Amino acid sequence: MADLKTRIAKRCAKEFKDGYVANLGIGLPTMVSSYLPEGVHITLQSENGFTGLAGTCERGEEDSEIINAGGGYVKVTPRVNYFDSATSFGIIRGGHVDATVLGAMEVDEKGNLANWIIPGKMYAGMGGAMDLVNGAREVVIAMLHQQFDKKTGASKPKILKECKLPLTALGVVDIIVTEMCVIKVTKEGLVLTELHHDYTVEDVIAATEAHLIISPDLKPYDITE
Amino acid sequence: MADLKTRIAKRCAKEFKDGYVANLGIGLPTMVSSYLPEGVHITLQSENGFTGLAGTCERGEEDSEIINAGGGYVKVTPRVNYFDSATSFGIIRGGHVDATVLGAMEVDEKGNLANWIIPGKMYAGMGGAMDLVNGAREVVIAMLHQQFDKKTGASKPKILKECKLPLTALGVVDIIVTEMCVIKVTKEGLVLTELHHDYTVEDVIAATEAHLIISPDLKPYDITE
Amino acid sequence: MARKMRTAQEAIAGLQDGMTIMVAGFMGTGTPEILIDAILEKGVKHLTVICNDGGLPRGWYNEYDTPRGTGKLLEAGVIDHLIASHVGLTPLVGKGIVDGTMECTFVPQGSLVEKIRANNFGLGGVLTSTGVGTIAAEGKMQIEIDGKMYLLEKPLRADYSLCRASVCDEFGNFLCNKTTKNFNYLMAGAADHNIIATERLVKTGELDPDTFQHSGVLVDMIVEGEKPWQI
Amino acid sequence: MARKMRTAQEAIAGLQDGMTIMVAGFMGTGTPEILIDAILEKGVKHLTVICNDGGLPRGWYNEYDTPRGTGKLLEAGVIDHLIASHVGLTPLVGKGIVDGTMECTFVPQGSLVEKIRANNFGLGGVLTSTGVGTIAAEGKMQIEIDGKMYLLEKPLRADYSLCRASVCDEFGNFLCNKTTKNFNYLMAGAADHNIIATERLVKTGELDPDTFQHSGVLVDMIVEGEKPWQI
Repeated sequence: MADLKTRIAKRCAKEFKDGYVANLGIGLPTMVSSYLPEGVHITLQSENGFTGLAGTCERGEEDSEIINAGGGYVKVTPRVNYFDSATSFGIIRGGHVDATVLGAMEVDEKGNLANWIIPGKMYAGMGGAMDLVNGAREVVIAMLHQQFDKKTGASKPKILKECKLPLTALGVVDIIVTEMCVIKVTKEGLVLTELHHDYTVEDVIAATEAHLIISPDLKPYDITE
Repeated sequence: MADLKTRIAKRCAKEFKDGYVANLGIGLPTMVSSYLPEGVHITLQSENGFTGLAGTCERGEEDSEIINAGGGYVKVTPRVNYFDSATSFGIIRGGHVDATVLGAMEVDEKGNLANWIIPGKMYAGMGGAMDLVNGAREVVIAMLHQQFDKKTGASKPKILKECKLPLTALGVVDIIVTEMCVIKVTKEGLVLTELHHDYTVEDVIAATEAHLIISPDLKPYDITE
Repeated sequence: MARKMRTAQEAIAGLQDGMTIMVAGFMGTGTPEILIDAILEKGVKHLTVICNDGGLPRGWYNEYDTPRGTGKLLEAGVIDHLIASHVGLTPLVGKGIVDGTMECTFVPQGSLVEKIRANNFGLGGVLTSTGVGTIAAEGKMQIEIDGKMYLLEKPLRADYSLCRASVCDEFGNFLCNKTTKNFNYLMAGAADHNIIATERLVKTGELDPDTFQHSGVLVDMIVEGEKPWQI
Repeated sequence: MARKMRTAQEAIAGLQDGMTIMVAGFMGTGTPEILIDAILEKGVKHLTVICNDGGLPRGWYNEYDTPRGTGKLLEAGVIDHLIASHVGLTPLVGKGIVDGTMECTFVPQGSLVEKIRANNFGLGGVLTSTGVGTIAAEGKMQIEIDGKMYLLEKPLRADYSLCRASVCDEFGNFLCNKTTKNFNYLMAGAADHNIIATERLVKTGELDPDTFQHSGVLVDMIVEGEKPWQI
């Protein structure tokens, strides 16, 4: 599982160009910054109000005036710049964040995204997620291809014909990176563009509820493991 | 004429309370700050981006980084605070300016104001005038009661039933101070509340096109000359 | 000159049961604790609170931590209605909703920012694509412009705003260090009564005016005595 | 890291006849003169210029003064369309309108600010009561909310924004002294290509980050060599 997540993070990292400003969700997405290609340096934005996030603090290193969007104490780079929440969300909504990498509960054929609430269960609020996916120039979904149910041991698709959960946003997803493959969201629908050598196209189709267009130019999953 | 303008400025100054933030138009309105009642200290806002305007500079005193809204080099008070134009107009539009004093070409019974353009003549643009009269809590019009025509020697009313010139804003004027009187704009119409001892009520009515309600509590023009 | 200095008690003297307050800060960081403490001491109840989140719960980072900011108000049960973007760190909100003791309205963070700014800066509202097609659009006017759909986000008002400065002068010009800025530069001025609690108070004119990042015109009352958070 | 340092010529190399530019500054103060000079040197024509005003005309304060900022572009006759709030100091605009050599659109200053900010910050527009019932309302959508009428002010876009910093670091974090802030903190980021000309350039990390008042994320290119205005 950890290996699969590392694989996904490595592939996501390939989406970044030198100089990108990026906002990474918690968990798997945060791992992406560890696998940037050589020569690619990015600036990480934290929606509570700064660019120049460097990483989490060890105990004893904390500065009580520097937290990230999760409320944790963090380290910053020399080019850190602090601003208020209006500027922070102006940066996010105004297209000044080049890419965001986020997890998802569901994605569908139209690039609709659901990743903030499961009705009936307790929910936390959307925070800045709706703003991020609407504003960032490229929205990368990084996730395991299917949802594993611990009770039943069964897996069920997360890439659907149509999202069932309440949406985070309409038609915002650009690319989906899973352990199996890379899928691009186009006007024609979901296009399978890269396939990991552990899987066949049929494996991917079986694990996906949405209709997949198989790219005539289908390539191997683009990382060196 | 200079005496009349001084009179108007002195009367306008009575509208200010200690601690007020004010924005004064050029010309007569600027004179108001020289006649503040004892114990009344105000903060002057300049719409290009600061509060704490103190006065114009003599030659040799100029700081090339400190200008007022008219583009002139000015002095500032110790409590000066500089900000960008978004904050400046946020302060203006958000009701954080307690009072503005402005001249007018025309005012009418509904408190409509025209003071920015005379069609056919070259015009300069509204600058921040439309924002100021919409945003300031109290809009004080300081002007000579009538328009004097140098060619014909005739005077014609500026306080009209209905403005003829293109408007600066609808229903924004709170009080009109002229050399003759003080007029308050109410829902019922224009109410004559103070009369200068040089004039009779009939003089004011003759110099005014708009219908005037004479306050049952009509008082003498409230300044000591 | 009308002076703005107050004790915390004086500053919130007019705060009554049922009123609406804006609490600056992001998960407690940048929240004026001495004003929150004064509210609890006064015993005000049934508040509507506009805050990015629910602050922090007791023992969040260290086991001896008190709750922080809005988290204190949650623990005391004095919030009837919370308007926030994220409350994942404060389970008391979820519990309050289930128990029926409080209501919570979620607003996307960027929209929350603009709604507060709109009230502060006199706008009738702003149009945003954030939330279109989601439950965040419920009850909001939708406007299509040039083929794109937007939600109209209207201003949010409050009786009091509670902000925190790192340094403030006696006129109310202030600045906030590092990530304590967050909502402090937006909420100051956005309520009918705007209070700044400051760590450091300086005399007017003592510092270079450009040191300050926000305008004292937007501040009505200043309270000394805010302390850095001890980790 | 992708470097942002450019010469003035390199920074505006992509600027073509007929493009739209935002020029920061207020009556010349806070306008990046070295970028304006580079535009004239390159000979770009038929520009649409978004600026608070027309800059300053020749000899405005001292008889030896050159025009300032947008005033230089006016004198050179390279503006087809000016979008501004006030041009009372620059008679060349009025002359251009009468002669039919240029067009001028007046926008209330506070609305101009918000239209630029809306483009920078991804809003579909803002609602303001400023201009309701005036000729500034012509052609604008009007929306009534809770019994009050508002104008919808839509975003203003541009190909390039030309801003001026007093101090800027190599990442583009910057600050503007005193009244030179004006439109600089709004226009940086509001165009497709955003250029800062700075008086002083510092290395990244050389100054306390909180010294800067605006974010380098909004800056694409940085040019050294801006000079203080000589009175």
